[in-house]
Amino acid sequence: MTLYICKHNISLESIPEKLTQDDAVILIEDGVYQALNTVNVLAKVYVLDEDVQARGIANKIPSTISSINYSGFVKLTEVHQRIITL
Amino acid sequence: MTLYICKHNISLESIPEKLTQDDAVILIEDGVYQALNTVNVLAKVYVLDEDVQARGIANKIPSTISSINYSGFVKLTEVHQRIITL
Amino acid sequence: MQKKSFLFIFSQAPHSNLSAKEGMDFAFSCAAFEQDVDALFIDDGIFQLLKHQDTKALQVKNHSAGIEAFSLYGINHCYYDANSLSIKPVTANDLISECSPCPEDFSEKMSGYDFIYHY
Amino acid sequence: MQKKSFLFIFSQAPHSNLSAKEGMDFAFSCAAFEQDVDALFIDDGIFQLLKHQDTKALQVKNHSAGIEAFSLYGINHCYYDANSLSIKPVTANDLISECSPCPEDFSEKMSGYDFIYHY
Amino acid sequence: MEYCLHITSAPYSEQGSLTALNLARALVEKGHKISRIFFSGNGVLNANALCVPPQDEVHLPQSWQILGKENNIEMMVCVSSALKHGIINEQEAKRYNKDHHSILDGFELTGLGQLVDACLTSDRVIRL
Amino acid sequence: MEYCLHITSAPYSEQGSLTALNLARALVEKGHKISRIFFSGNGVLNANALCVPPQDEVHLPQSWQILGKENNIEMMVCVSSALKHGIINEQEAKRYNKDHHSILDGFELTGLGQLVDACLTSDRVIRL
Repeated sequence: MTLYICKHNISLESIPEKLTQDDAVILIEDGVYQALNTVNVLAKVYVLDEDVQARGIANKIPSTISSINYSGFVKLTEVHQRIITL
Repeated sequence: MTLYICKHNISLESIPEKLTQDDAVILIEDGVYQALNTVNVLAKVYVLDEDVQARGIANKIPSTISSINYSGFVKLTEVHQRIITL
Repeated sequence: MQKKSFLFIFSQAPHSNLSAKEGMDFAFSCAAFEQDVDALFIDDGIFQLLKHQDTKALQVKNHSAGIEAFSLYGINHCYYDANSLSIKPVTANDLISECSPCPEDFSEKMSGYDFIYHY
Repeated sequence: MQKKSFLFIFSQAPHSNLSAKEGMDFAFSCAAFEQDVDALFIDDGIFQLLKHQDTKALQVKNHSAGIEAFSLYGINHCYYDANSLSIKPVTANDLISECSPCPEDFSEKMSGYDFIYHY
Repeated sequence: MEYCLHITSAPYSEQGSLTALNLARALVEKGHKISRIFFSGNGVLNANALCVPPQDEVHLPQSWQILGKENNIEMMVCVSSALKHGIINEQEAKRYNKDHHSILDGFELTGLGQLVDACLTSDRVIRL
Repeated sequence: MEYCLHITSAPYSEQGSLTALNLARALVEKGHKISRIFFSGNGVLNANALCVPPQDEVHLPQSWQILGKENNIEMMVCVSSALKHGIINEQEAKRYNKDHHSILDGFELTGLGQLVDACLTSDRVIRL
């Protein structure tokens, strides 16, 4: 039940933590570019829409990744007890 | 006749510039860790001793790489007309 | 005034830091002083060139938009590195029309610039 | 006071920036408040653990030296990632004796920490 | 729920501080309580009263100040980072013989213990 | 030879500013003339008069100030970066209704044109 905040363009497979299906990842800032690669993790993956718009990649986000705004970001922080910033 | 100042731990083979035998590279700051890898460039490669000492790798610098101090750094800037910081 | 040649190399993605903006401001100043100025985008700098960047919701200025005005500002060439592009999940069609791949022998030509700045 | 568990993960080389120093200061504070604190060094963070670092000529404080005093400060374990080490041009013999490779199932154990901070 | 935000990003040079501000506003809007915002490392520069950003850009230190005042948030700045980065209050200015000070009204210099405390007492701690 | 140094690294947070200071001292020792040091980007923070680093660490802004005075170096700070980062002089403080200012004596706010000029007139330009 962990929310990972990924703010850099780094592969989620390279982090030491093991993502499970109970976890979620929100890609923000330069992390949103990771949505353009095949993201092979068990966790549910979200992108922050404001950052996606700013970077001009809205039309490239795959349908498996949900685009959310700050209000959605807040919701994720409500339901995940542990929050880790990468 | 270019002096390259490399201050990050990045491979010299990954830069867009083409190093020739007339060029020199000085590895400083985190760039000194590159001296521990096989550096395959035509240019002459130096390391800044103060940064090598600070990082505890003095005994690992290969003999093909010359260790110099700030006075030697100045000399390199004298003989190379063009100086590029990486 | 003497005329020197400058190449600005951009290797970072837009909006998350000011590095590219600083490099562009410097490049614009060089061009304003009638110097020969070119730009080259490599690695994550490729993302600076994407179309459709809209920073309104983010409430920051869109510095990447300045690239489309490079020639207006007197910057001669806006190149990107085709190798960098090939390993990014975007294609040449996604890039603004103001840029072009750098000539094949460009890494050799780079020795001709008086100044090269990495941003 | 309640007791929580903290893991601090260090992934950057020493001396070129303050990131690791900031993480260590935070870790020391947690330990001073009698929390359960462990540290893990990965990627270029491995270089923090090298012996013989001498910053006198550089005129900066040697923050890496603080790692040798981790247990004095009340930090329980000082782990490094063996995979990271294996692709660096240094060996376990080059590292200070105060650290040890993390347990094999550590990536699963990490879910047990209340807080994980990346520095 | 009760939140603590931990800001380690410099304003303008990095995006993290703006992200955190937007998130903080969304948290307040959703009725959450932000009890404390702790600035450390380069994040202490968010408390700089002397920043003059271009008029068409977000004024980050001022925005933090307003957010803090309107929502009764403890705005805490790590004192050791702050001194190093030149973010000082009147008292520190006197102690170190400086004619000027730079910390924005409403921000308090304090130790890292307050961040540890927030980790123990908040429902959520978010670092940006 | 005549040198210009171009400093884009923040003091303390990054090592580049200390490297540049050591190099500058070695240049002077070898009899070279440093005509101008130009601070831009995060480098403008080197001109912050309010920094109070720990006593056993190099005081970077003060060291730059002394080096500049002793060797008659033009110490120039990019004004647009400086305003954004809160490095302002008395005049700018007045203009923007700030009670305090932060720029160290001996440093001058100026435009990027002075950096271009240095590129055209110096024998060597080194960026750190």
